[in-house]
Amino acid sequence: MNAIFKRPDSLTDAPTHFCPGCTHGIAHRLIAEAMDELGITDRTIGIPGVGCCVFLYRYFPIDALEAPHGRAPACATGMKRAQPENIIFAYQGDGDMAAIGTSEIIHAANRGENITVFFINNSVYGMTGGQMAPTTLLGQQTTTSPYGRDFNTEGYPIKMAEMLATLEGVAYSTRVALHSPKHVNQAKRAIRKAFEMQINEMGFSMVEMLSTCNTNWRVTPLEALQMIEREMIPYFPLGVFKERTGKDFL
Amino acid sequence: MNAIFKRPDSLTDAPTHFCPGCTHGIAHRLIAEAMDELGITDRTIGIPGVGCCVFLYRYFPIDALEAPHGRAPACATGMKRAQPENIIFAYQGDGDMAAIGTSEIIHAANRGENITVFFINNSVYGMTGGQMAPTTLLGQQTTTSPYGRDFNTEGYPIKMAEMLATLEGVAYSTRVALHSPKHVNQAKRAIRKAFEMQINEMGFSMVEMLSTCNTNWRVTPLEALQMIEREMIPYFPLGVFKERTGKDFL
Amino acid sequence: MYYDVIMAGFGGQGIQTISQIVALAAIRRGLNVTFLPSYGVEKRGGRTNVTLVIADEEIGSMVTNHPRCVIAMDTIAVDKYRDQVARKGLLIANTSLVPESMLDRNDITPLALKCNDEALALGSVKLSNMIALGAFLQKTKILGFDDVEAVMDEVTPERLKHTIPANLEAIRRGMEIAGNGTV
Amino acid sequence: MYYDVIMAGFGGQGIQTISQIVALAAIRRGLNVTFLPSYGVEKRGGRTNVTLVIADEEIGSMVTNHPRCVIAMDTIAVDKYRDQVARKGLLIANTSLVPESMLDRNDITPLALKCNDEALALGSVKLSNMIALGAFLQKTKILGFDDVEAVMDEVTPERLKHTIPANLEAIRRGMEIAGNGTV
Amino acid sequence: MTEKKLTKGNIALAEGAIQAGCRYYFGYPITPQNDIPEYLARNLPKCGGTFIPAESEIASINMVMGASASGKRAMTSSSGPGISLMQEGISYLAGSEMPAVIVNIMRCGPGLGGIAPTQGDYNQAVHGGGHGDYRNIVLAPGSVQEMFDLTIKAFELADKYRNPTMIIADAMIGQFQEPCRLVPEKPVEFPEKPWALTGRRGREPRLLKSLYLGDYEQEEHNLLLKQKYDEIQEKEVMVEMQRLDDAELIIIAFGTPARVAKTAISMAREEGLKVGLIRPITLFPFPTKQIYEHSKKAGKLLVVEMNTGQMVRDVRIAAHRDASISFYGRPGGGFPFPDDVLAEIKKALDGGPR
Amino acid sequence: MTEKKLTKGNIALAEGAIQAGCRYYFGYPITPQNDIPEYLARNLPKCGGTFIPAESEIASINMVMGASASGKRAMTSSSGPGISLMQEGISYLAGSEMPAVIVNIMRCGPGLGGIAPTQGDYNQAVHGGGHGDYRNIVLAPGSVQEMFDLTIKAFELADKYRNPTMIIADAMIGQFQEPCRLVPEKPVEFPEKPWALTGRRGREPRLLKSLYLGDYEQEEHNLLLKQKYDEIQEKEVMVEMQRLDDAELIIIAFGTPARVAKTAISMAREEGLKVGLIRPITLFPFPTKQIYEHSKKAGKLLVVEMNTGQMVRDVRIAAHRDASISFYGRPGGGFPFPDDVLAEIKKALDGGPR
Amino acid sequence: MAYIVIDRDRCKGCCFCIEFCPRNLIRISKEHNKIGYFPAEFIEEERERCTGCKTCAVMCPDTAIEVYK
Amino acid sequence: MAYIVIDRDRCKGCCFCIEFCPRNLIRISKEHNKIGYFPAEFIEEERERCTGCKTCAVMCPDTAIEVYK
Ligand SMILES: Cc1ncc(C[n+]2csc(CCOP(=O)(O)OP(=O)(O)O)c2C)c(N)n1
Ligand SMILES: Cc1ncc(C[n+]2csc(CCOP(=O)(O)OP(=O)(O)O)c2C)c(N)n1
Ligand code: SF4
Ligand code: SF4
Ligand code: SF4
Ligand code: SF4
Ligand code: SF4
Ligand code: SF4
Ligand SMILES: [Mg+2]
Ligand SMILES: [Mg+2]
Repeated sequence: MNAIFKRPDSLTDAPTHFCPGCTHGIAHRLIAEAMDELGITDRTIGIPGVGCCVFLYRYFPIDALEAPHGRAPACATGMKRAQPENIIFAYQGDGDMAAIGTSEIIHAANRGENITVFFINNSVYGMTGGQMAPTTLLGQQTTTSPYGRDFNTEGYPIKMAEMLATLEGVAYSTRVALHSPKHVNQAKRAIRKAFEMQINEMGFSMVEMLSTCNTNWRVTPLEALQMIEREMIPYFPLGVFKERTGKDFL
Repeated sequence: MNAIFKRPDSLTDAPTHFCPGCTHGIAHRLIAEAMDELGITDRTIGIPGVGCCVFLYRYFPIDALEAPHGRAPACATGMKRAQPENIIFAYQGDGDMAAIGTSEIIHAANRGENITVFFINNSVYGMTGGQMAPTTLLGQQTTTSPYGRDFNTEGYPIKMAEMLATLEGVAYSTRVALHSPKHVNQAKRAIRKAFEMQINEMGFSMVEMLSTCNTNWRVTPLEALQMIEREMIPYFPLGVFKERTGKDFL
Repeated sequence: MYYDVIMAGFGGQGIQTISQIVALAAIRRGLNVTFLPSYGVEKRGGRTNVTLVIADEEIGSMVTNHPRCVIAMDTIAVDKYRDQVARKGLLIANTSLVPESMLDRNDITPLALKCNDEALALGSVKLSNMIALGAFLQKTKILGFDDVEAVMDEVTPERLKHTIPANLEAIRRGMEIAGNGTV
Repeated sequence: MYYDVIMAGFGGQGIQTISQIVALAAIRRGLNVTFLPSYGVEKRGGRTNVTLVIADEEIGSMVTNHPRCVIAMDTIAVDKYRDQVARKGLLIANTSLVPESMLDRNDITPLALKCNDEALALGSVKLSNMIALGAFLQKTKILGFDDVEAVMDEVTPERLKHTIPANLEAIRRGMEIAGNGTV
Repeated sequence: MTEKKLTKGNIALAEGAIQAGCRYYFGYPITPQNDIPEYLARNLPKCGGTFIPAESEIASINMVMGASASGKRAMTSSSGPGISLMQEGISYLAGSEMPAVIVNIMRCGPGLGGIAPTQGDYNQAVHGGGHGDYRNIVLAPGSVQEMFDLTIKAFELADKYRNPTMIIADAMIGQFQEPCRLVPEKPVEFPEKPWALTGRRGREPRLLKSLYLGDYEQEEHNLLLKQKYDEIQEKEVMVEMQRLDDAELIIIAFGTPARVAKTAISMAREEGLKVGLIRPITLFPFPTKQIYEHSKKAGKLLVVEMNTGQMVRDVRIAAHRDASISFYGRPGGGFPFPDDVLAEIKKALDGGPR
Repeated sequence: MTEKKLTKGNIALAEGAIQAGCRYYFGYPITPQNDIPEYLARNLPKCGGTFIPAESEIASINMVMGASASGKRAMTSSSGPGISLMQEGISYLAGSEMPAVIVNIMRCGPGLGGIAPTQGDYNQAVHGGGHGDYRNIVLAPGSVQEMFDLTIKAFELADKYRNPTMIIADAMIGQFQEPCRLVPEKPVEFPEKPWALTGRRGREPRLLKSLYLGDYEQEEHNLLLKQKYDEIQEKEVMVEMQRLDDAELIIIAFGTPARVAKTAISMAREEGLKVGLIRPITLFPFPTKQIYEHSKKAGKLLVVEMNTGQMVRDVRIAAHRDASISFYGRPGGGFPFPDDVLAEIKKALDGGPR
Repeated sequence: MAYIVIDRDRCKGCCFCIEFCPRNLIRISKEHNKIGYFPAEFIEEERERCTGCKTCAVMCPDTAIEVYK
Repeated sequence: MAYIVIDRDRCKGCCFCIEFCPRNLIRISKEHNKIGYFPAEFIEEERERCTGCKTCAVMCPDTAIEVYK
């Protein structure tokens, strides 16, 4: 019998440091599979943000640059300009992209940098122990919103995929989720498409993935999956918010 | 005979440092008139960004805080939280708001801070000698886009009023222009409305004003006015992008 | 009077609890205490170490590499701290999990204590930390049973209050074993 | 050989032009030069000051508060720099704009030069800077007319090349007046 | 006597802020100081205060600026990378003479570094950091009690001198627990703030700024600031000194290394070695005079830091010129144990470099 | 001999970058250094380079990081406030051992300050700045020619040591003009970069990072960095020394004050006063040995800076302990004229404080 | 009917008032003012034609114009 | 027909595979693995019921499952 599903070549043997059931792990595998399928592993450079994704280089057998928190899009800009022949991706959490790195992501997107950004939205700062993020849901309790996020003082969760889609330089902006087999397969296609946008020099591509942080949500891994469906998707609708089909910006 | 138009009380006697024909001056007068009409001068605190507006405190007889470049919305946040009974406004250029201060403006807006921001979009960094801003028009030559802004490498001009309007916390986001009597009168109404939003505790209000920088555009003051009509408005459409009519966000 | 002890094991073994008990009891006795949870880079990985220093004078260092006592609740802990125990010091090892052969230093007092087994005998493996605590009290004499009993209520969260009697009994059992010299 | 001069006036008086001419001519002669435009905080306000130091050795300071010469093209310039001129130094003042009464130091050589009037006489008030330059050459002798003539082409932008002959004439006129001692 | 509670350093600091009357906290998380914002997120609302989980450290320091300009006590806290991002803001606070308390629970650097304790940011806090000629007041707590007490002191000093005040503590001081009295030793001082921006009602408008463009205006401003710093140096030095009377060697250390040194000194004394301690509590102002006087007598100094050598430069400058100075440094999360320090003591007493 | 052109300091620096092979510039405008980006915006595209008008200084330094990680020569430039914002990024560059050239054309601070020339950022560049135990290589040009030559040197040193290298010059050095040879003195060196991230094709993956979490990993890393800095200190000092043979007083200054000092020294010598000059060209590595040796002989030092006293601390540490040190500082855009310095020379020779 | 007063020394001669006055009642002065600009001046001769429409004042960036009616 | 192989020591026992296997062919093991978790294990007894649908593998966050057919 043959293996019809095995670990992709673009994933190393290293066991992940993620908490049990953390869907960061699924995102990693999907990216690895996409690199395999597109045959780009040899020429891909990854730039993790700071967050639970920071050890990205342990898991992908590719060149990697550890960017300062939030600055991966700026690092990717410098890198892609310096080596346009290679594929550059950034991998950011919601603290990294939607909080401290707001400016860098918006301007990289607005310039239409030909890079790909994977964005793990788990509605908290996972790595530092589950503090409130700009993406935290209304009413959600975190260590820094102990009484639940209140829009009167903290505003509404920010929708990155939608906001970025308003920018001319963006070729592809989509939101997917990682909580069910169907959604994971969708996510896979989105990741592939995002890489293809870069390969075809269409401009900036971004895939937002709704992801779990069961540890900081203080629920079981399975409950966390359900919370994506039940609490996140109603506020963060899935879909493609922008997709360039030709170099129509020219 | 009676004066039917005179210098508003909320403008000091100081002659401005602006270049001849710079419409920053018109914006200043409109703000002063609005403060007069609303009777808020005594309880208004102004926070200039860094740019040609930095001497704001010379012209308005009000308390003022000189914020670091781009950070006026964060300073205003801290200030308004500390003294909600007072009226706090920031006054920013396009370098200040749309470049270095991108993150601060977006998050102040997203939190729905009950502050007012006046935004002078003159498509260049005026104070430092006319370098390219994120709002610089395509093809526009500046000292750092000597061959004209090219969307392939620098992206499209960023539309702040539209982008901010997408955020839930925003009560009022509008774009006006300062190049003709009709437009100046419209601008005046927008400025008043923005202050009223704050007075009525509706949340974040922002007025983007298309303004001239004839010095760095290297044209005469009158030509500069025409360029607003001919070149800026087609790309930066005027209008109200968001206006909350009740506290409907509650 | 000066005493330092490192208590180490994996998460869930109740290391934090017994070190809190000792710290509080010492404070009640008017002693100075420093309580240092896992320092350095050991953040993830589910291990717990606490360094406690107890003294009647001002306490300088809250770190120590030659503690007078180590309570090691599993093999990794013994491995890491056995060689650090000060000469003539005390090594209490949970030999329900640790092979006795590991306690092979002859310039210290090793106390092989089958904490899990003893705890199980008292009804729950969760009492193993209390067994160790009892032995610690007995061997070091820096605190008495009463001192510990007096703070049990304070350190025990509401939902666990009912476990106090069992805990006290386990402490007594630990003292007993250690007292008997049943090594 | 060491010489320092401050040239000052308001924007449009051609201060930058004549200081560039002097600087370049000096360089062509193999001399060292430093050229310091308005320094410090005077950014806006339309004033121009240039400090030029010319020497045959290495130049240390590019700032000077006792220049051997000041060329002051208007009242503000005289006001600011008159007292700084080194003793026995030279003050060339554009007395078309500056009241002669202001040149009231007797430990320096004041040269009252009606630059605007002389320039106008030659056809354009724009030549006033060249009149001053001529006087400077004549009085200081650190550069000759030929030195200056040789660099005129280089410093003159294309669209103004046609003004070179008039400029040279104005320089000659300035030299003449200064040579005559018509103070 | 008020009861002492076993308290974590970071918590003592956060509670100290509340008791100092700080009602505005703005911050962005970073290990190993998250206890501080987490505690304040829970407790500030209870006393009518405001906690904003800011989008970044840059926003945090500027929100602090806004609240501080309003005449309110405001604070932020962070660690290494976050503190670096605040340097522009801190320089502005200094330039416009606004009070603010900034806490750095130090972790390893450079770069992302690690989360282990260090003292690698001494220079940043005490000398470098932001641009321009300015100084932070810098306090270095050495115990949980001081995390509480010095936080109150930090607010008082910041207000008194209208100057940013930093509290720097290695992560160990932030993370360990000790019995702590959680009430102020004496009533908290609240200086008047006749400069605060509160709306001009019935008075002249006020202005807080740092831009000076007039001829020599900026120089004057810098010299006035310098005067203020000199006054702070004159009046505000805090230092702990132990066993100096007969000391032939003085250890100079702050934070955790000072505590370790105390133990090492006891060990040394037991062996008959005459060793004392100078522990700077204020890093700026630095206990220059104290070090000078005592180094003259003792002759030998041993500086112990959790870095590759930063405060040692200040000691060199402060010390009597004949004093010989040794240095023992453990950077990057390595820390000295008492017997390491004892060994260094012996080395230093046996000679040691100038 | 190649012809010298009257060139502005900032332009010489920008042209130096191009000739050093720098093809990537990322920056955000700030006075008084705008000539640099403006020149490069015009000229980089002509040689196939990339100029991005970045949205901020933070973006700039991180774009530099991305280009530098790619093995390319990259640069940014700014002044005071902008440089403060880069401190996190600079610390990361140091921590992950990436080369980069960062230019600070210094204006007044603190805060917004003014646009006049100062040397108020000495400490930030040389000691403080970002978090963690690291050093920048710091070059201080004293002439337009050095603005050109040292820019090339900066790229070479940055690559050689995989370390961020700063060029700091007061605004006067950036703004004034002098004849300058705009071709390199010798062929530009391009070290191999076997660490560059270029896609793993046919080799093991590479990694650039600054996070070390393993036990003692970070300490080892810090000690290795320290070793590197020691090596730089050993090998790379650049210093100009004048008239030291018989000097009884040595002026120590860099940048504009050093030039002013030269004139003052000539004046002093004319009056028979025996004064010499040590001008550090590298601020880190600092010419410690040179200062030590010569101060031993001369006995008196006068440090002149355009700030309230920053480098003077390094001089104090470097100097022989018997040397007496005076300081003359003009902060905030005030600068010393030659006769001011002459007056200080006389004061110092007449005694002057330790 | 109406008239305007221009603060000569505040005016920077940008010509906006001149451009926008519907009745062409403003011109540039021949003398420069204290701050070195050639300011706008109301054409007193045609004073009676001024409608007091305020257009000039509305456009003045230096708020140098007062309108009386 | 098909079967899966679970890398015991990579598995962290999150139960996703168990939850999503349409045929309930996976369960939690009674012994913990090297890294201290109780890993998932394929119910070998019912091996022939596995369709090779890969659902388990698709959901595994630790890529601990290989599917053979
Ligand atoms: C400048 C700076 N500020 C703060 C931190 C601390 N920090 C590390 S990761 C992180 C947030 C992580 O959250 P997110 O980006 O959402 O990633 P996640 O762990 O949730 O996947 C923070 C605040 C840092 N490393 N640097
Ligand atoms: C951190 C920092 N970076 C750069 C500058 C320099 N700077 C001052 S104003 C300005 C831009 C001004 O442009 P804008 O905000 O559009 O205002 P304008 O002058 O055009 O009205 C810049 C870049 C600064 N002061 N601080
Ligand atoms: S903390 Fe949250 S995001 Fe991070 S690995 Fe654990 S579950 Fe995943
Ligand atoms: S530079 Fe431009 S924006 Fe600034 S005052 Fe002049 S015209 Fe106005
Ligand atoms: S008020 Fe109207 S009519 Fe009168 S001068 Fe002004 S613009 Fe002209
Ligand atoms: S609009 Fe105002 S500034 Fe412009 S010319 Fe008229 S009066 Fe003068
Ligand atoms: S392949 Fe399908 S049927 Fe087989 S074990 Fe996995 S989920 Fe179950
Ligand atoms: S999904 Fe993977 S990690 Fe989770 S229980 Fe199954 S095999 Fe283990
Ligand atoms: Mg997250
Ligand atoms: Mg602008």
